[in-house]
Amino acid sequence: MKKVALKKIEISPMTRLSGQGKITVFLDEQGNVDNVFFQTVELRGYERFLQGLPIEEVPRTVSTICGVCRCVHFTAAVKAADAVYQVNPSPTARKIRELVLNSHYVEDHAAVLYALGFPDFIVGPTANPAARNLIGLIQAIGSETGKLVLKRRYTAVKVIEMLAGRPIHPVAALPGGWSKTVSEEERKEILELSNEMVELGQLTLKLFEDFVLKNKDYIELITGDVYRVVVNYMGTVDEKNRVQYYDGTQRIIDAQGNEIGRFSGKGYLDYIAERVLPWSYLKMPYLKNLGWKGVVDGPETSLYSVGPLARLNVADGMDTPLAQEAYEKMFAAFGTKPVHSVLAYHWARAIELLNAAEKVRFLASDESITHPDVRVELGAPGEGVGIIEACRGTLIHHYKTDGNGFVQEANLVVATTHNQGPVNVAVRRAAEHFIKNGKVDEGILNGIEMAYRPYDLCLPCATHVLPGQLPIQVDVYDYEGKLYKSLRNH
Amino acid sequence: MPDKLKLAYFLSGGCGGCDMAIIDLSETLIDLLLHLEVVFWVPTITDTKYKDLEAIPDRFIDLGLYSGMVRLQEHEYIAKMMRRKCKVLVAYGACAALGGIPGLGNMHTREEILKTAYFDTSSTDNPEGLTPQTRCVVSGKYELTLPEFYGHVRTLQDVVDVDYFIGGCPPHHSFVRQAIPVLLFEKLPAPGSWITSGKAVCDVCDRNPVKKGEERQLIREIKRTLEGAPDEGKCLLQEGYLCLGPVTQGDCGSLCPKVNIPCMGCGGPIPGVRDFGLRAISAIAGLLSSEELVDQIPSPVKYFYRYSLPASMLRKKLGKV
Amino acid sequence: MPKTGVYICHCGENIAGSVQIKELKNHAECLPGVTAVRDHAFLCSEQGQALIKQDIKDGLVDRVVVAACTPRTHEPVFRKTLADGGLNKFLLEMSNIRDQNSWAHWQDPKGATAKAKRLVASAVAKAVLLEPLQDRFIDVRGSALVIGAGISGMFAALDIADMGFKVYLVEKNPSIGGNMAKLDKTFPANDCAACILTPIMARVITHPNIEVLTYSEVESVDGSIGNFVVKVRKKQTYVDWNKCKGCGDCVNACPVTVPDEFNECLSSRKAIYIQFALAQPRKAVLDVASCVNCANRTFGTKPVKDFKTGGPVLAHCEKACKTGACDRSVRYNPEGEIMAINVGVIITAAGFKVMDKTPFREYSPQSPNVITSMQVERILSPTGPTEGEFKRPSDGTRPKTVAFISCVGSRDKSYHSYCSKVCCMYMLKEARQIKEKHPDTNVYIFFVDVRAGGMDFEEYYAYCRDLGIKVIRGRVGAVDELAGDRLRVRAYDVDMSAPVELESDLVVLATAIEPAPGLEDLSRRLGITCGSEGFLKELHTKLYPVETSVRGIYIAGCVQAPKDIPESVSQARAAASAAAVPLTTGRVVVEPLISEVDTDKCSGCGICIPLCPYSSISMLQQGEKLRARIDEALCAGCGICTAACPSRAITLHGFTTAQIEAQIEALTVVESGTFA
Amino acid sequence: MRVWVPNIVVFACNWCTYQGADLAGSLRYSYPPSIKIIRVPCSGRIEPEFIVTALKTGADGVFIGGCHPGECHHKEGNYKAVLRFNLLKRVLKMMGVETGRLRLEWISGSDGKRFADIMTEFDKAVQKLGPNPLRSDVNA
Repeated sequence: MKKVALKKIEISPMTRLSGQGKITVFLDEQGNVDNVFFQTVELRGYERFLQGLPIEEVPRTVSTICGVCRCVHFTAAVKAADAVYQVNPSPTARKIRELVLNSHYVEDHAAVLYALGFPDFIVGPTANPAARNLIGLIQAIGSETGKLVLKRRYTAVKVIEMLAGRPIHPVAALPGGWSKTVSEEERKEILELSNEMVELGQLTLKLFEDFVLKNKDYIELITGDVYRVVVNYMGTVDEKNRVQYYDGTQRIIDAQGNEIGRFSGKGYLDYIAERVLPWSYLKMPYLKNLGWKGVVDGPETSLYSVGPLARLNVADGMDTPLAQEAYEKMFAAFGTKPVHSVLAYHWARAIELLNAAEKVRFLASDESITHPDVRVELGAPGEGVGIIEACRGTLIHHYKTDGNGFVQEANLVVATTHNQGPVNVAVRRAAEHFIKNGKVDEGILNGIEMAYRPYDLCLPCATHVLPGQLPIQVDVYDYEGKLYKSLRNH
Repeated sequence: MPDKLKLAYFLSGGCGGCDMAIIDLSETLIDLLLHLEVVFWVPTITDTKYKDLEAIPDRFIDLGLYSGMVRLQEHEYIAKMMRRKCKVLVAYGACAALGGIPGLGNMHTREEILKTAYFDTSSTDNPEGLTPQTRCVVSGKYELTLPEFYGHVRTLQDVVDVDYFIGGCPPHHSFVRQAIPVLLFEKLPAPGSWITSGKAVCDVCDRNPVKKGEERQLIREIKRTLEGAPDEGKCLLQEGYLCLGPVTQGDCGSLCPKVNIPCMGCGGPIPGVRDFGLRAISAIAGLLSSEELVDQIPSPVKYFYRYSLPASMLRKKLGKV
Repeated sequence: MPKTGVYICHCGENIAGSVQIKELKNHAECLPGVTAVRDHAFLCSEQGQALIKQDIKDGLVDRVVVAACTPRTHEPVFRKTLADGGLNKFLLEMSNIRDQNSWAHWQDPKGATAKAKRLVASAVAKAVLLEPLQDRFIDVRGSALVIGAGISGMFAALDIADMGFKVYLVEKNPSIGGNMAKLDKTFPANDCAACILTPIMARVITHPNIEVLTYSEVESVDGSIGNFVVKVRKKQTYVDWNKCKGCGDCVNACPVTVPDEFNECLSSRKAIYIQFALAQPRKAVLDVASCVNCANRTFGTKPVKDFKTGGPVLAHCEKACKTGACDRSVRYNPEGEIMAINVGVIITAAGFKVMDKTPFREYSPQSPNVITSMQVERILSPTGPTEGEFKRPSDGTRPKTVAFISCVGSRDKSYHSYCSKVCCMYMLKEARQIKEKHPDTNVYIFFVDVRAGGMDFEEYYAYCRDLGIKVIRGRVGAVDELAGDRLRVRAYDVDMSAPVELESDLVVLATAIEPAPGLEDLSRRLGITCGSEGFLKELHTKLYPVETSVRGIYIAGCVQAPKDIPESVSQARAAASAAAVPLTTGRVVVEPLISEVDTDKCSGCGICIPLCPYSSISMLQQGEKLRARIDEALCAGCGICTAACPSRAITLHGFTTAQIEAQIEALTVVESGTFA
Repeated sequence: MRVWVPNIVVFACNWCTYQGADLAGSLRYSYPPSIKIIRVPCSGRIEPEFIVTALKTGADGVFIGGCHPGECHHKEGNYKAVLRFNLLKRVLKMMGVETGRLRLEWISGSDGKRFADIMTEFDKAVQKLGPNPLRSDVNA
C-alpha cells in the first residue's frame, strides 16, 4: 500500500442532512489543514432504469429520488414530459402545478429550517449534540410554538395531497396537464389554508431575527469569513428578474454580480458540464464557457452555486410584497450583493418560505383555477428538458423518447450536484479555521458540518442515491501512515 | 402509561419520504413524543453517533423502524445491529419491505448503471474516461476511499428477521398514526405479519363497480394514463388503465384513483401473496378480452414490479454477475 | 403430521415390468410423513384393497397414496376403499405410475423407476396436505318448468306430470300446440297432424299435475338446480278468461281485420281473436295494438249513456259477449301480471320458426305465388285459408304446375350453413298430397340433393317418384315473374349438366328452420350458451344430449337443432326422464371439489365474477361490505377464480395452491435423484 | 461423472392433456421420462406462481397442456390460461429467463401420439438449453 505522508481525517456521516456524505481532511506536517475532500459515497442509477418507462409514468416514478424534495423531481419531470410531447400545459394545469410546487416550498423550507438549520442557532452550535435536533429545538422554542409551527406547515402538506393525490411523491401530473380538476370548495379551502402558511412565513422570519440576528455572535458567524465562499450563482427569474420557482429563465451571475449567462430548456448543455471525479460518486458541475478550473473559489472560479441564497443573489427582487420587504432588509444588512456568506442561506430560505406562502394565497384567490380544461392535445413524442427551481436549487430533467414516448435516455442535474464544488470549498474553509496544529476533537465536527448544512445538501437527489449511514470517524495517521490517535467512536 | 417507550428510527437506503411521513404527523407527533423516548433517529433528525448505537444494550429498544432498502454493507450492518437492539423490528415503507422503486435497478447490471451515469448522460464531462474508484490517490498524495457500489437491492428481510411490515411509498401519515400506537401499545399480530387492514385498494375505492351494484366487465382495451380521460367514478382498470388496486393493500385510502391515476402498487401485496407482480399478472391477464391486449401492456416488469422487484421470487434480472 | 400410507401396484407386469418396485418402496419409506409402504400384484383386487382397509383400521395410516394406474378410471374404486375402511374418501391421492410412466417408458426401466420415485414423492407431498371433504346434498323441489308447449314441450310435461310431479307449462301463444298445429299431414305415415295432436293437447290441458300458462313468457330465472326461482309474465289478454267460454261471438262482432299469423298471413283474423279452430285453451285474446276501441270504449272508462235508449253505449265485442268476459270498464294492466314459481328443474322446448321468403330476392318474393312451405301446409289444411282447397294466392285458381325449391336459406353460407333436415321429407309430402289429390298437376322438386335418411323415408321418396313427381337435382338460380301471374324457374340440372327452365303457376320455397325469436334472450336468462347458429347447446353431443352447461336445465326438440316430429318427441321424453332423476331422488350431490370464498379475506374487488364460466359467483352483503360468494350448486371446480383472486381469498378444494406447490417442489427440488 | 438429464414439469388439464398422456401410455407411445405431470382440473387453474416456483425449485422446463380452443371442458379456462401464460412469458423474458423453457400446447384426450411427439420434442429443446440457471442464480 502506498504510504501518504499526511495525516488523514475522515468525518462521516454528516447527520441532519438528507443523505450521505463523507469528509476527508488531510493535515500537513504542522498539523494544519492541507486539503479537504467532500465525498458522496453511493450511486443509484435512476438515469438507467427510467429507460423503457412511458414518459408519463416518469414523474410518478422519479419523484422517489427524494422524499424530502417530495414534489420537485415530479414537477421537473412533468415539465420535461410537456416538452417531449411539444405542448404547453393548459393554463389551469399550469396554475395547479405552480400552486403545488409553492406549497411544497412552504412545508420543505419549514422542515429544513426547523429540523436541520435552526438547531444550530436556536439550540446553539456548542450545545450537547443529543439536544441539537428537532426534538431539542421543540423544547427550546416550547412545544406550543412547536405545535403551531408543525400545524401550519401541515396545511401545505394538506394542499399537496388535495391536488396531487399523495402528500409525498405526488401522482396527478400528466404531459400537458393534470389528472384532476379543482373544485370551488377546494379552492376556498386552500385560500383559507394559505393564510396560515403566510403566518408561518412571518413567524419563521421573526424566530430567525429573534434568535439569530439579535445575537451578535451569530451575526459574526454569518457575516464573517469562516463561512464565506466566493463563487458564481444561478437561479430562475421572470421577465422582471424576480425570483421564480416553477418557470422562467435561468440567470447566471459572476462573483461580482454581473450577468454572465441566460438560458432555458436544452440550452443548459451550452452552459453546464458535469466533471466526473474518481473520488466521489457525485459529478462536479462547472460553467462550461469558463472552463474546468478545479475545486477553487474566488473571482476566477468556474464553480457556481444554486439554492435560496443563489436565487436571491441572481434576482433583483421578489414577486410578493412581504417577501420583497424581507429581501431588501437582508441585502441591507449585508450591504453587498451578491452575498457570499454561506449561513445566509438560512435567511434566504426563510424569505422564500414567506414568498411561496404569499404565492399560494395569490394562486388560490384566482377563481379561474377551477376551470375544467386540465388536459391538452399532445404532439408527437420526442425529446424534452424540464427545468425548475427545487428548494435546494436548480433542477434539470432531460429525456429522449422513442416514437411511442418510451424513455430512451435520461439525464438529471440536481441542486446538490450544482453545489458540490462550493460545498467542498466551504468545508475546506471551515476545517482550516477549526483544525490547528493537529488539534482535532469532536468539537470541530459540528463546526465543519455547519459549513455544508446551510446548502441543505440533498444527497439522495444528487447521486440519485439512497442515503446510507457510515460510522463517524476521525482518524489521524502519522507519517508512516500508522494510526496514532483515533476519535473513531466504535 | 408506564415509563416512556423507546423508539429507534434508521433511514438506510431510503429517500427520506418515510421520515417525512412521520414529520407530517404534525402536532400528533409532538403528543406521540410525550410517550416516546427517541433513542435515535438517524441521519435525518438526531446527531447520534455509531458508538451511542452500539453502547445500547440488546433488546433495549421497544420499537425499531427501519426504512429504506439494503444496498451497502453499512445498511446490512445497521440492520443486524437494530435487530439485536430492538424488541420489535419493523420494515417500514415500500423500500424496506419490498425494495421500492430503486429496486428497479435490479433490472440492470452495475456496469450498465455506471456507464449511463458517467459516460452516456448528455451533460457529463469525462475527458479521461474515469469512473469513481473505491481507492484512489489524488494529485499524488491524497489517498481517498469510497465504498463499493453494489449491483443490486435487497429488502430488509433478506438480511434479518423482520417482525412486521408496513407498505406504502411512503405510508400515508394517517396510517402511520394508526400503525405506531398499534405497534407500541396494543396486542401485536403474529410476527412476520403486515400491519394492514389486509384489504385491497378496491375495498376502499369508490370506483369499484361492485360497490355500485354493477358487475365488473372484462378489459376491452389497454390505455396509458395520457390517453383520453377516465370517466368520473368509473373503475380505471375496467376502462383499460392498468390499475393495481385489486392486488394492493388499501391502507392509503385509494389516494391515486381519487385523482384519476391508476394504483401503482406501493402498498404492497395482500397478506398471503408471495409475489406481487405474479398476482397482478394472474388477476389482470384473465380479465383481458383478447390476446392482442397482452402485448399492448407497456413495459410490464416496470409496471407490475414498480415497487417490489427485489421482493419478487426472481428478485433481479437473471444471467448477470 | 398426518400418517401417509403408500400402496404400490404391480398391475401384474404392467408396472413391475419396468419399474423397480423394491427400489421404489425403499424410496417411498424415506419420504416425510410416510408410515406404511406396501405393494401388491393387483391393488384393485379384493385382497389388494383389503391391505389398505386393514392399515386404516389399525390406525396405521390416515392419508392414502395409491401408486398404480390413472385416477381417471380407478379413483372411484379406491375412494370407496377408503370409505369402507372408515376414512374420508377424499384423503386419497393417486400416483399414475402406469399409464404415464411404466407404459410410456417401457424400454427405459432406469428412467421409469427414477420418475416413479418423483411421482410418488409428489403424490405424498400432496396427500399430507389433503383435507377431509364431505359430499354435499341439495334438496330438489318436486316441480318442473317446461318452456314451450309444442309437441316436445307437451310430451316432456306429460311424462313428468305422469310421474306425479307438478309441471308449469309456459307457452307464449294463446294456445298450446306449437308449430305442429299448423301442419296438415305428417310424414312418413301421412297421418293427419290434428288427429294425433289434439288428443295430446287435451291431455295436457286436463292433466291435474300440469298448470298451463299460455300467452305467457319467462321473465327471469334465478337460483340453481333444486330450486330455480322463475318469474313468468302472463301477457294481458284484455279478456276475462275465467268468464270466456270461447264461443267466438266477440270475434264475429269485431269490425277490425288484420293478417292471421297462424295462417301465415294468407288470410286475416280479427283484432279480438281465438288463435285457431282447435285452440286449447279455447279463449279469446285481444290484440290491443290493432283494436280501434269502438264507441271510444278505451279500457277502464265508464260507458256513456245512449241519449235515446238511456242504455250504455258499448263496443261491438262487449255487446256480443254473453258471459261478460269482454268488459272494457275494467282497467287492465297492459304489462299483464308477473307470477313467481319455484321449480326443481327446467326443460326448454322453445321450438323454432321457419324463415320468411322476403330475403330471397332472386326468387321474386314480391309475387303472391311464391310462397313458403309452411304456407302450403296452411293451404292444404282443411282449417286453413282455403279450407284445404288447393288454390294459388294471386287469383284463387288451381295451379297446373308447381315447383318446389329446396335448401332455401339452409346449407347456404350467406344464411345458415346447417341443413334444416326436415325439408326434403316435407317437400315430398306436400308434393305427394297435391299429386294424389290432383294427379294432373305437374309437380317439380328442385333438390340440391335428396336426404331421406330415416325409417321408411327412402321408400316414401321412391313412392313419390313413382307417382310422377319430377325430381331435378340442382340449385335454382332465379325465379322470374311472367305475364298472367306465371313464374319462370331457372335452374341448372346437375344430372343433365345443362341449364333448365320451367314455367310454373306456384313456387314453393322450402325455407330454413331457424331458432325461435327471442331464444337468445331466453338462453341468457337461463345462463346457458347458444351455439354459433343460435340454437341452445347441449352439454355433450353424444353422452349428454339433453343436458346443458347449467345443471338442472334440459333441452328438447328444435330448440337444440332442426328435428322431425319423431326425433323431437323422443328427445322430449329423454329430457323428461333425465330431469326426473333429481326429481325422484329429491336431492342432488354436490362434489366438494369446488371453490370456496373466505369472506374474511375477500376484498370485494369483483374480479372473480366475470371470470366464472358458470356465473356461480355473486356479491353478498357482509356487514357494510360486499363480499364474493360462490353458489356450490353452480360451481364446477375449474379453479379459474382461484387462480385469479388477488386477495388469495378463494380456495379450490382438492387442488389448493399449497397442495399443487408441494407437488411442484417434490418433483423439482434438486437432489441426487435429478442427476442420473 | 454424472450426466445431466432435464427435469420437466407438465401441468395437464384433467379433461384433455391428462387423458392424452394416459392414451399415449396405453398405446405404448414412448417419450422421455424427464416428463412429469401434475394434474389440474383445468388449465385455467394454473397460476403464474406455479410456473415460477417450478423454475426456481429446479425444473429445467415447464409445460402447460390444455384443451383445444372451443373445447375447454370449462368453456373458457384454456383461454384464460393462454392470456396468463403469454403475459407471464413477456415478463419472464424481460427478467432474463429463457422462454424456450416454457411452452403451452392444446392437446386433446385423443392426441395420444401427439402428446408423445410434443413431449419428445420439448425434451430435446430443453436439453439444448442445458440446466436451468435459475437454481443457482436465484437460490444464491
